[in-house]
Amino acid sequence: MADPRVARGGVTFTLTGGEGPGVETTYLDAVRQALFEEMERDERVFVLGEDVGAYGGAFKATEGLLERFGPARVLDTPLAEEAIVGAAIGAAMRGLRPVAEMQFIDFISRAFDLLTNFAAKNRYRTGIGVPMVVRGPSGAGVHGGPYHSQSPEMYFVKTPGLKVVAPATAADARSLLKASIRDDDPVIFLEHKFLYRRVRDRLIPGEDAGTLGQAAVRRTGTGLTIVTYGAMLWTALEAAPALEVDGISPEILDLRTLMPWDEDTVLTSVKKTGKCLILHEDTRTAGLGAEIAATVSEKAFEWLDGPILRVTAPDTPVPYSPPLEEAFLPNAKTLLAAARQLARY
Amino acid sequence: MADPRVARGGVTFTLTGGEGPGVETTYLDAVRQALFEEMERDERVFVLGEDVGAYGGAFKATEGLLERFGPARVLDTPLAEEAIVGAAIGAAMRGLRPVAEMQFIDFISRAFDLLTNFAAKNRYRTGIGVPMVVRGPSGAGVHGGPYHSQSPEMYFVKTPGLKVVAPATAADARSLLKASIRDDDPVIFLEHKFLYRRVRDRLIPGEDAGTLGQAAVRRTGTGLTIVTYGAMLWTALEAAPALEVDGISPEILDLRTLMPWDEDTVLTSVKKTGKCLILHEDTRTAGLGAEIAATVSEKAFEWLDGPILRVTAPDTPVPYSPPLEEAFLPNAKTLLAAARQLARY
Amino acid sequence: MTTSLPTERLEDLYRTMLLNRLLEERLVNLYRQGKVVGGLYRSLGQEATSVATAFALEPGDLLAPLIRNLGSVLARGIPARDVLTQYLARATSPSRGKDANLHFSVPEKGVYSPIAMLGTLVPVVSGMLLAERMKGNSVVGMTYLGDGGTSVGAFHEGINFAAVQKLPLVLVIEFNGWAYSTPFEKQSAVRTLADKAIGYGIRGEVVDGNDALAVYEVARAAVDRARAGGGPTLLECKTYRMKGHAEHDAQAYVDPKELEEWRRQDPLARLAKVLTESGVLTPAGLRAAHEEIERRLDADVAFAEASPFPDPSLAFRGVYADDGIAERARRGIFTGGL
Amino acid sequence: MTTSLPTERLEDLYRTMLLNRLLEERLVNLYRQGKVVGGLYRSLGQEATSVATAFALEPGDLLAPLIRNLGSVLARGIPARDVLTQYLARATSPSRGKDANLHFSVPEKGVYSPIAMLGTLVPVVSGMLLAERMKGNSVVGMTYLGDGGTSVGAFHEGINFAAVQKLPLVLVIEFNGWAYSTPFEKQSAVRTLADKAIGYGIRGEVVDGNDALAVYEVARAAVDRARAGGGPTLLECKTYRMKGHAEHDAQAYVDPKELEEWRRQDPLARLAKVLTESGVLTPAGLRAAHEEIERRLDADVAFAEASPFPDPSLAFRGVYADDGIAERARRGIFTGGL
Ligand SMILES: Cc1ncc(C[n+]2csc(CCOP(=O)(O)OP(=O)(O)O)c2C)c(N)n1
Ligand SMILES: Cc1ncc(C[n+]2csc(CCOP(=O)(O)OP(=O)(O)O)c2C)c(N)n1
Ligand SMILES: [Mg+2]
Ligand SMILES: [Mg+2]
Repeated sequence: MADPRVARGGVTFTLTGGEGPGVETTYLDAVRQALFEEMERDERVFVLGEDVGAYGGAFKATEGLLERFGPARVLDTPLAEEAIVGAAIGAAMRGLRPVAEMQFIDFISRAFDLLTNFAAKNRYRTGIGVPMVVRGPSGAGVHGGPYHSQSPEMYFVKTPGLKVVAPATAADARSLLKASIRDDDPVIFLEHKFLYRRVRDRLIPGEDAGTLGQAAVRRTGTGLTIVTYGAMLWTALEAAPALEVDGISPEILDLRTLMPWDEDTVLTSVKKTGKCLILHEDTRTAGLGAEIAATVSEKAFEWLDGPILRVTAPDTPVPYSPPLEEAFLPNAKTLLAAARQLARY
Repeated sequence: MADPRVARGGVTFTLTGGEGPGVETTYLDAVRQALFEEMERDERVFVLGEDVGAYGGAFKATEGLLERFGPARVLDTPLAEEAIVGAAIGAAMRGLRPVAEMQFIDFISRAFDLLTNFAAKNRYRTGIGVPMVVRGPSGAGVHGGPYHSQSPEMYFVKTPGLKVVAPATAADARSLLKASIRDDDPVIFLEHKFLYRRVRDRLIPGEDAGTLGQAAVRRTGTGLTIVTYGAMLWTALEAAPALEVDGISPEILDLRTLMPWDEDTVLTSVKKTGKCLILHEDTRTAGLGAEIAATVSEKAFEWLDGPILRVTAPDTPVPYSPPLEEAFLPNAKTLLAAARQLARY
Repeated sequence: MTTSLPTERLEDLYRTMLLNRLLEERLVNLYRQGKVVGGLYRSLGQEATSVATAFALEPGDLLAPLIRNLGSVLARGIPARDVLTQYLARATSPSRGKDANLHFSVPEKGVYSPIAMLGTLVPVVSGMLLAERMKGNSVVGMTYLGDGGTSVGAFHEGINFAAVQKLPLVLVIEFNGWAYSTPFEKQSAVRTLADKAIGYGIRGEVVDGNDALAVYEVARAAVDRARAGGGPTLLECKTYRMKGHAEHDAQAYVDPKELEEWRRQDPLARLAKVLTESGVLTPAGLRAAHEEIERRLDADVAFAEASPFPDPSLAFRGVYADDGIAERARRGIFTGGL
Repeated sequence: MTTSLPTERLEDLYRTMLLNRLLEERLVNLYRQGKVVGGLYRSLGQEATSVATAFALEPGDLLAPLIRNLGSVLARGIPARDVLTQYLARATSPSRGKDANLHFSVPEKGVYSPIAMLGTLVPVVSGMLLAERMKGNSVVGMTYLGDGGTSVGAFHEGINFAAVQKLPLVLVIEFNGWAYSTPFEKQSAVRTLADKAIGYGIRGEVVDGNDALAVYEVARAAVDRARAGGGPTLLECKTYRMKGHAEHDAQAYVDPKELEEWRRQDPLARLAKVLTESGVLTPAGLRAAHEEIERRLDADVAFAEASPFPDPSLAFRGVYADDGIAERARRGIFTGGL
């Protein structure tokens, strides 16, 4: 059975490599650091969820928080996502900054009504904001099967009033979780479980929050624009050298925030390269790629030298068995085939 | 306070007019007829939901069914959408053909988990299909406010395993509800409440089911393709004469089925007109317009003479007060402005 | 008459229930004139349940009503004109026309809007109380749920969470016999909804919901217990929905005899009787109260009818703290009705 | 020994519980060798609860397990190799590699897969029973829920629906003290989960979940009552989770003394004791059973390990009855890993 890491190309999952200042920190530790530092900074911040206390969370993202901040601010809840999210909404409406953990992001489906009908619409209807974060492990690649591998971003990107963040690097996991906690609106924060222990950055503890809504140009190029986010950033970076060899120099954009996504950076890049390819792990139909393609074809039509292509998962649930999951997940091969076709225009 | 009908142009909401064979039937009666005739035809078909029995449903779509088919096949349920949909799923898995009513489609949010995680994935995971229909009144235009006006289609179009149907005419309401009940997969059937009593067709009782997945060309033209569905079809038809005057002859496509949507008909039309405009009542970001625009820019790029434009509601909840709701809903004015801009290419 | 309420509070209780009823009559007139935008949800016959429970709260406590709890928000000091402007969808309403009827919040008064999805307030109000406890405040929260609403999963998850956390929550179950057209025997197999408290390890109470003084006493005990750290109470008020689910519903499914019996249990008449018999109020006092309220309502209705509808541009504002986000989705783009 | 089970069924009960345990030991070995794809969820110490409840069903009845109810599916005639191939994610498994562990359905045997979201089986199995009643079949349904799972709203909506409809449902509540790392006092404020039955107007029962014969008798009574039209039963089995939530969990949060006490309550040892004392089985017979099962498992494990992984193309099939739909989304398009 193939090691998913190999299956995903075994690239070096870091942008800051071995050198430079700061401490080498995994994506998972970056999440924990952000929670720790925000709870230190602001006593209104607290975490709640299943097994987040003594156990430190199913993935250990909240480990050590109970010891430092005590049971009132690190709340083990019953097995009830609607209670977790509902309590977070109410606490946020009364001035606190709750961070609710979904043990796996798949279970956010149980709180869909409260998120889309209560949290998302509250400011618009009543003027009362709901500054909360719902975070959890998202995405596939670890053979979790149909219920521990989902990418639910579009259910929330689709819902006015919510923000959606999906970091691809350890540095962003920390800085954008901080920014999400400080944001005045409800944020769905998608941590990619495949990256938890696979990606690292050298981070300086205590560094400040980032800014939501800004994409990062991970690689500058002139031949074609690849727009992606989450774990697929690493697939794009893995494919880049091969494209370079073909004389196609890709510009790789990491969206980081999915709602509101950084239209300006995407349009600027596409106007430069004239070609746009979107890569995401989410299934194809009505994925974020659709919104980006629609926006580009609406606002950058005159600059396009070729069709806008999407490289995505097929429209199926996430299968469990390794060969099936590998067939489900877009990879560098698929991306190269698409990029080469697009380059021919 | 403006009458929404006037606000929507007061067009003649019928395609078959006064003449011709058959009985003049409203969209609402067409729904009721489909239920009645399918229950007559197939004893496996039954309806369940809140107040569907003696009361005949909040909008009277199930009126008369109890008298004809009795309480076992016309089931009043507790106030619990997850119980309603869950029971429907289980009954479908054991060979029946349940039709579950959501009193307002907004409440389908309460059954989101069961629909997207149980019904949608069951065939893929276990080989057992879930032939059920979840139907209810969708859409705005009647001052229902944020919780009685929503267009939830994309939450289900986004979910592999579900089908989504949204008829715009009385004839389709009947023939496609029949087709949905006979379909072997779970179907979300969106009835537009603004059309319930406003649109009519001359229908011959007992006529057979239609076919899912096929768009209808409601108006042939050569100047530009307008892709729409649901109540917005009537807005498109309302705007057509004015466009004709401008010398822009629009081809108007009514998708009817949103998942799977009729890619072939859309691409054929766009390849003919060279211009594509999508009109929907749903909010803009990640609406179906995004998927259509993405597909067109992917597969018909060489045929496009201009950008793909979307005319949609803004990214907000549906406001309640008439002037706000009118500002929220796309109308013929907005459509004309967009079509005229596109025509300039 | 046994009550712990002092005389002036008793008068106030009666006036508030009367205001509930007279304001609703004004709304009915406006509805018949086609001036109410959307539906009108009556509370006729349920005034004691709404008003007397809310009366048990202290300043600074929280209350989240459902749309039938008109009396509860009046008891918390929400002016009649706010309700009128809401139903008329005017710019002067608390929601500025963005949402309907009792869907509005006034945090300064501790009043929070429900959403349509029944049951969802239970976990949300629990979260509010959790926050207040974390802030060190002794705040009690009260919210409502109908016999039908108790079937919703959000109620279950919320009340269980409140029970485990021993939160100071008073959940008033308004048993009025119907959920739209659905009779209780199709809603649940239990006799007494308060029995559900046993399954959550919390206190359950049942009271005659049309006896304002009795309702007040149990509600007061529940509020005091909650504040003292005794945890949540399921407080079931047995009452009856005297009108259809909404004004459009002729309630053909209701046995007229049953309505007639309950008419004799009218909570306002019952309270007037005990208060006059016990000398708290005189017949003249009742009339005076009635006239004064009607006079005020004349002004409130006039104000509401004279109020403008909101400016269309409001439709595009307030989705996010940063209005730029929703605006950006519109910039140069064809959305809405222009 | 008091039991209504005839001798050969008693032997069968013991063999099935033993198979549950020995099969699980094989799975542990495979897991340690890295051959199990994903997690392994143990049922050690809970075999009596799973097996003895499922034993109360008749042919044609329905059973929907959770992932810890290995013994329940074995009792319903699912072969060990189906479980092995599932955990090894092979093409020969009932789900053909599409889903994990006990997430598979075998309708011919009336066995239906859970989904991960706990509580959701309650309304779904209720719907199955509603369908069978409409078809005129006398079918009983049994499903399971942990102490943690009872906090989920779907349980509430489903059991209330079953109660109102008087459906023949036996809902086994497996009280094993923990929900992952969460102790029961953080899960609920009640002592006995069966008390929740009161709030739904149905029958509640509590039994020592490690006493196979006792579990069988209450389960049997609940199944008979259900079949006779007596409606649903909440059957709480008091047992204990002897291992971590899954094999990766060292259960550091569990008091070793508590584990030690429960080890003395091992359901398999207890059953072996009564059966030998009462002469139903001899020590030699126990050994023989053990050896025979191990021999069979050798073959089953070999079969599973020799089984191929599914063909990648299967990933794209079976979303809809018409495979064309999902295929169309791929035609000429770059999806998946090619
Ligand atoms: C979750 C949910 N489903 C459906 C509805 C539609 N609905 C509005 S009120 C109502 C009946 C409510 O009955 P009950 O809870 O007894 O309150 P009452 O109207 O009697 O005060 C229904 C079904 C809703 N508001 N919420
Ligand atoms: C709705 C939902 N939320 C979260 C989870 C993640 N999860 C899986 S098992 C588990 C603990 C279950 O505890 P319990 O119900 O007592 O069953 P046990 O594991 O003890 O058999 C959790 C939290 C889930 N499966 N479903
Ligand atoms: Mg009621
Ligand atoms: Mg447990």
